[in-house]
Amino acid sequence: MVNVAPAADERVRKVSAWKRMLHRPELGALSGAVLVFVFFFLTAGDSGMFASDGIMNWTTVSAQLGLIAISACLLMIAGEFDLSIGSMIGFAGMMMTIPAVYWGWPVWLAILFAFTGAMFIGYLIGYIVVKTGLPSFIVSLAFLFILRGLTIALSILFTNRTIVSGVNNYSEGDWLAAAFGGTIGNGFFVWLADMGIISSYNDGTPIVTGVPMVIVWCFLLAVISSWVLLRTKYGNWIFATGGDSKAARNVGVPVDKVKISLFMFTAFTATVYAACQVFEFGSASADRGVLKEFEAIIAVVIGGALLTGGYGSVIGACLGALIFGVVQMGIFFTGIDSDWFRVFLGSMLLIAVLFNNYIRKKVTEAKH
Amino acid sequence: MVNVAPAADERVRKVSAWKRMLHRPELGALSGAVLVFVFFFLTAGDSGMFASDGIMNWTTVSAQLGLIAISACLLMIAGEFDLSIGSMIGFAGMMMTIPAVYWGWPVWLAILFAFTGAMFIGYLIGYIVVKTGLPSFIVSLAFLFILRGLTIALSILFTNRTIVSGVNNYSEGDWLAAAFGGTIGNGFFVWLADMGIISSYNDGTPIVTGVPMVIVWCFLLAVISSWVLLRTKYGNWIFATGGDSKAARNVGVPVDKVKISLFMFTAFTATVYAACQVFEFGSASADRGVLKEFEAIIAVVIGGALLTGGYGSVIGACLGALIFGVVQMGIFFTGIDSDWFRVFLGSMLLIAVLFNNYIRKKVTEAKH
Amino acid sequence: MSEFVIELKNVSRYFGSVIALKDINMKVKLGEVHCLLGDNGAGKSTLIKTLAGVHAPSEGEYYLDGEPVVFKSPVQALDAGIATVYQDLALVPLMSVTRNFFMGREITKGRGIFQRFDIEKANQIAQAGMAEMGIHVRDPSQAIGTMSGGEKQCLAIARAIHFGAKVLILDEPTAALGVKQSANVLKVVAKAKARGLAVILITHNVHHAYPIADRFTLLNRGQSLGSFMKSEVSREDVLEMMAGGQELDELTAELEEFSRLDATA
Amino acid sequence: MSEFVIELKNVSRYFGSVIALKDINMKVKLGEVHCLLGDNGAGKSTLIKTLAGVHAPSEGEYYLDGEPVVFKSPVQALDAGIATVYQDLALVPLMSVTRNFFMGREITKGRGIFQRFDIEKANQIAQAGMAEMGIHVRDPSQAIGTMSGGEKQCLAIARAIHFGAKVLILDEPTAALGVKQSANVLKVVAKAKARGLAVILITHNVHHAYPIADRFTLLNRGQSLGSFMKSEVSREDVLEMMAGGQELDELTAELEEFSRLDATA
Amino acid sequence: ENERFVFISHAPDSDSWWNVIKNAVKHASDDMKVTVEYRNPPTGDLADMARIVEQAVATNPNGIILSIADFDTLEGPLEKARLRGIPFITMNSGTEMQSKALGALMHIGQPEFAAGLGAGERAKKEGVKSFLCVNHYITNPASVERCMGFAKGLGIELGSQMIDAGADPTDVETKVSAYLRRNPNTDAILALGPTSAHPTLRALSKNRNLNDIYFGTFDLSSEISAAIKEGTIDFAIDQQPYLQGYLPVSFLTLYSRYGLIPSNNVNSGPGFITKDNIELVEQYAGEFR
Ligand SMILES: Nc1ncnc2c1ncn2[C@@H]1O[C@H](COP(=O)(O)OP(=O)(O)OP(=O)(O)O)[C@@H](O)[C@H]1O
Ligand SMILES: Nc1ncnc2c1ncn2[C@@H]1O[C@H](COP(=O)(O)OP(=O)(O)OP(=O)(O)O)[C@@H](O)[C@H]1O
Ligand SMILES: [Mg+2]
Ligand SMILES: [Mg+2]
Repeated sequence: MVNVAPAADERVRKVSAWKRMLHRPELGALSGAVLVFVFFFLTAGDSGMFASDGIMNWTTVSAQLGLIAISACLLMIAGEFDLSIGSMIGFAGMMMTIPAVYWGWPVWLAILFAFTGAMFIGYLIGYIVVKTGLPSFIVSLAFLFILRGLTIALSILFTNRTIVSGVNNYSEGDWLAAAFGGTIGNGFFVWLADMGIISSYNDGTPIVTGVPMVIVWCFLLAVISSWVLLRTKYGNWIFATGGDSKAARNVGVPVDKVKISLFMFTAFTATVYAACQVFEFGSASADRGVLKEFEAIIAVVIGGALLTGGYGSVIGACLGALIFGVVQMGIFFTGIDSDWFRVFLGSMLLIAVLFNNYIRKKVTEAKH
Repeated sequence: MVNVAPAADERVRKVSAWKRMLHRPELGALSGAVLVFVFFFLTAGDSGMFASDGIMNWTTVSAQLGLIAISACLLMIAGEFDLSIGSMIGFAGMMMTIPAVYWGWPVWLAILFAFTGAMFIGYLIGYIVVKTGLPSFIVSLAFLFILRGLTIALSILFTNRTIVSGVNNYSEGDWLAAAFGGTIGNGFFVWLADMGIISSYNDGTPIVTGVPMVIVWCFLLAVISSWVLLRTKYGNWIFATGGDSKAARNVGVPVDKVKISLFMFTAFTATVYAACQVFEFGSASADRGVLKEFEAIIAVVIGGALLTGGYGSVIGACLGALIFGVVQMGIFFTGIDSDWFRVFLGSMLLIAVLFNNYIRKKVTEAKH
Repeated sequence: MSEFVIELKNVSRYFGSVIALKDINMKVKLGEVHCLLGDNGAGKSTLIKTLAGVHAPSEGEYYLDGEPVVFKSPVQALDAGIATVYQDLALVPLMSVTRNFFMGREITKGRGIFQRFDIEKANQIAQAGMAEMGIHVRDPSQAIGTMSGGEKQCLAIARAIHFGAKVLILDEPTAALGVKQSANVLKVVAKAKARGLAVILITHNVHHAYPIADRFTLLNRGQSLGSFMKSEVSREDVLEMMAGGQELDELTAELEEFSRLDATA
Repeated sequence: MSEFVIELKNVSRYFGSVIALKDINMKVKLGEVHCLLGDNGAGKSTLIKTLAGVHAPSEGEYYLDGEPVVFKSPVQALDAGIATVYQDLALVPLMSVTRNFFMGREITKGRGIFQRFDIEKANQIAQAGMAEMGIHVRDPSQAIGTMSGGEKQCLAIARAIHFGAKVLILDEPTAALGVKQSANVLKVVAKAKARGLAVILITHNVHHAYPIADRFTLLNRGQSLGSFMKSEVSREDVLEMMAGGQELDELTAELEEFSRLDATA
Repeated sequence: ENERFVFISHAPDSDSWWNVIKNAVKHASDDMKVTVEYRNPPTGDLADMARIVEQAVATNPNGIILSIADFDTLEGPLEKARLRGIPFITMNSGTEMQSKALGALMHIGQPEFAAGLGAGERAKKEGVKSFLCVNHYITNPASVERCMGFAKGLGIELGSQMIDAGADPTDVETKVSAYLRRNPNTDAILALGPTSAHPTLRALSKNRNLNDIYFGTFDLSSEISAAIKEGTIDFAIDQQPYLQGYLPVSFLTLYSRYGLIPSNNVNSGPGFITKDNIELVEQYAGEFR
């Protein structure tokens, strides 16, 4: 065996580690996030946006979006879309609420039922995509309609209404429901309030009582997914599948299995999203999750992933969700007339991606 | 110069002209359309769906969608998306209504103003996409928000309401407004009714009085666009741009100009859509066109175009619009419980594309 | 076990109206280098894609170790020990050198849910494999898309050699390679043959084909014109076969004309 | 007008941390075939992409007809009469043979708004151009993506030749070609030279390079080792240059070893 | 002086009907010299609305005004407002009981189911036996309640008499005429607002059965009032949105300045507008009504 090339090579210029770091996809999104934060610090710094409950507010929104952005990101890296995420949120919510409230199932069983059902549908979508070779855009779009329709039709069929409330009467004390609807770190926040670091209500309870589970879920899934993507065999398959599925198949990557499993993963995260919402608000409704699939895709794309597949980062997608969430909630903190909400949202998005892109180009020089 | 290869080549099998025809992208969509029609013939044949007014009913819906599907198709073949179509419809409607109703402009001038404004915005979107190299998905999405926001905010600013009606009081007798809001062939339909070919009301006026201009526009644009795409230099550039923009640029195709002009064309068709609706209904409203961009993309994809660009057909996109329109309206003729509308719509879409795909595979044999 | 590891009987392959292969018969032996010759578009790549499980034969049978097989996908062929370097290389441009090298065959460390892709070791193996071909990779995390044509080809070859078990198929492996790299590839082919592998080689360069091959099969416009042992044919015969078995004299005459043109210039 | 149609002065090109070219000087004359030699990854493709306007030089100057130029895009180079066959061919797989041939340079008939792409004539020209390279196209509306490697390459070459005006750049034009097709390409290059065009040719095959070239420039690891007239160097010198100017003896020795191995087999 | 209130609705921001409320809020805030920030979930997702309530609480305003789109969803966020001591008034949809349970100062609005029920009872008197409910916003629970109330008032099952019309006028028009083609014996139509009422009017006039069908709608617009005058629309259910915008702002101002608050809830609707009382309303439709 010949020796490995020497470390020093006259064909390599010195480039600072800092610049090298900025090549990573997620660090482009980071610059966008910094820009957004600076903006809101200046315009809404005194409005309570950066007080403890304000922070919890936009963090929750971002985490919720981040949850589905993570799976949408993996799927997009593998070269596919899932437009049924939003409808799946509504459907999964009904799948766990109706059995619990109307059929008298224990709540944990209803939750498991919803997860099983949702992942089966995810499997079905993936299977159709893989077997027929149809673009996932169109297949999952059909399911966007089907699932939203089923949510409306079945909830009317079983309950005669499109909103099912009162779940909290059943979920009290249920161990699995607490994993979605509860909060953690309550003691810590009490301590923070006692120390005067965060403010508290008149009765002494801290203004923020704990971290909602949705943030925990988002954080956990982000770490795990990022690790899987970058460090495991399966992650390599995801990149290969999206980069060139023909080439990947030719060298033995189980492209079909990768795709199907990722469709199941998006269904999984949609169900987590639904469960967190159901057990936080105590109700499921037919309009839950409308258009969330697009918000997820927006977050992923802001996060630097390519729509054509093969390139992207989970951390980037989470940063994209953060940008989107902060902009969305931040507007309300600035007190801008809500007629201008969308104009503002669109402009901020555009500025964030343009800035992100500008920074990236600056540090990497034009590749061509 | 060497002689051209002889016509007969032992390396070519005989394949029937019929099979060869079925290779064209639009003929896949055709089979889907046939399936849909057969289905509705069987389930709703006696419901008036195929009487003259029934036909006009779903044709209008399809033509309206076809209008924007045509431009979305060309743009998608060139490898880009425009998600701002729907918002542009709302915005263009306001751009022609507010000057005409509140500022006292002649209606034709207001219409020209709207076309100019919309196409300028299209130019802007294209320019940003081309200059920054950002995915058009994200840029046009920002404009989806911005334009919808502007529509709401500006209409409230100028008129204090989000729905502006009474346009018909001003547009009466305007030559340009008639090109969008009127109908043609009225004499012909009277004749048809006199001949007893179509039914008429008790007072003798035919049940369908004319072909709405939106159908005429759709037809005209379909013919012209198809001709441009298949028969001109510019059409070749569109295919090249979407097929491999790097290769196209390397051999001298003005990729940027092609893309920008197509963004302007989508803005143009969105404005035609808006004008037809404004002068038919006599009002503009801030929520016109919501989600139409996705319906357009659906139609294009059903029509056999590739989401990744470089392949597709205008006729296919129109057939896609037809399938979508017929399915959408057909359910109301079949009398299925409307709670199930979306389930039905999604399932029919899925079945149509699956069938279409199956037929295509059958006739072309697996390519690999 | 049969004498021949691979045997094709009357294999044809159609693409719609195109007849790419017609009634091909072919036998491949372990420890032999089998060279496929033929003009552009003769069907060589289609033939080896059929062997590699990318295309299924439209007609005819495919025997592996004397058993009839039908590969549903390239994985099955890979699992059966057939490694292929495709003419289009089957590389993913956006992925790094190392990730491409181990794509589909990742080495791991750790166990259970902590099992992970062993990047450091993979980097070493990939770099060493490339160095053996004569390419010194600057940085194993460089994206393949930014590498030169020859560098890409060397990566594809190094990968197939690393994972090749029984049969190694090389479709124009030296097309984009420099003199040094080509020599290295031929050296590696010789080594593989010595290790007892069957090698199927496609090349348009007689100087690469003749020294190393044991058996030649000639394709012309989708049909086989027969197989020949090296002992039966001379270098000039092979050259003639490569040119499609015709017009050769005319061509050499013309080539000489260049030299003359050249001399007078 | 200067004696040299193209002149590079101290041109460098960096990609992030990668130095692909460093201080290249080069002169190209009309009516001459200029051959670029060098190992894989030496920077040949990068150099010709710089000439063709795909990359702008990071440093240094580029003179065309004695005037300094900066091409912002390949169109400008094309318009200046520089036609290029890229190593990756710049073909669109989903488009037909004819559409690829005329991409960006469509011939039209009719006038005004009825001006349209003249498909019949274009088909004829494309088919004839391919036939000249030795490829007989079955059907000019076949998608390029389904054609063989050599067929694709011939199309790219035929296209450049058809539209080349002053300078013709060919990046490894014969890499995937059969013997016959290669000879045809060389013939066409000779014709272009006779017509007074400047031709820049990259190849790893000394048998293709030596008979036709007038001047050689040798690149090594991104740097130029100088230019030589044909009269100054022998075929063996060129072969040595191609192998990167080193290790050649060792390699020939090894190649001979194969033949021996071969004889004993 | 210059108190800051937050006004939160559940409507997606393309809903034109809420414009009247927005106008009322603007007028009230000018009159009272307070600032009112109007907010709504852009897509109409009620869970998003709950987030906005939380966010509003975080900015510590002097008071909050909101619609009870869904009791359960809003319970948690409003708990925080109560703990902070931020007073709030509920308006528009939701019931008085829910308002009380949430701890609101008072409720100003129209219970949706009851409004539908009243309309249904009215229609029953006219001998209506079957109807079509044109729902342009089917994913919103309140809209379904209106249709259900109507059916209940008629004493029949809703069944397949509600259509998912979508918001595009062409779609609404064609869907209505398709439905009527299929079910020619439909007695009545209930439109849920101007978005569905305008195209439905066109569909009817094209099909020449404007006067045969008993036509009721929610809410007012200039077209609707003109149609009432002509007699093509038989009634419109007016919940006087202007009141729902103006009153809570003025009440909250009075409450935060002087501690004054009415001791009863205000039912701003349902009021039925027919040919008889149209004159009054006509002039201000769309801006004040
Ligand atoms: N998927 C396909 N559809 C239609 N025709 C095809 C397809 N694949 C290959 N062909 C045709 O089959 C013939 C054989 O192609 P193949 O790639 O096997 O040639 P080859 O011998 O490898 O040529 P080269 O030496 O140029 O690589 C070619 O003429 C090609 O156009
Ligand atoms: N966009 C890029 N980014 C980073 N490195 C690049 C890029 N393009 C080329 N390189 C590097 O520059 C070097 C020169 O590449 P080039 O393609 O010019 O080589 P070449 O001489 O044409 O080789 P071959 O004979 O194999 O085609 C290679 O090592 C390659 O990895
Ligand atoms: Mg080949
Ligand atoms: Mg090269």
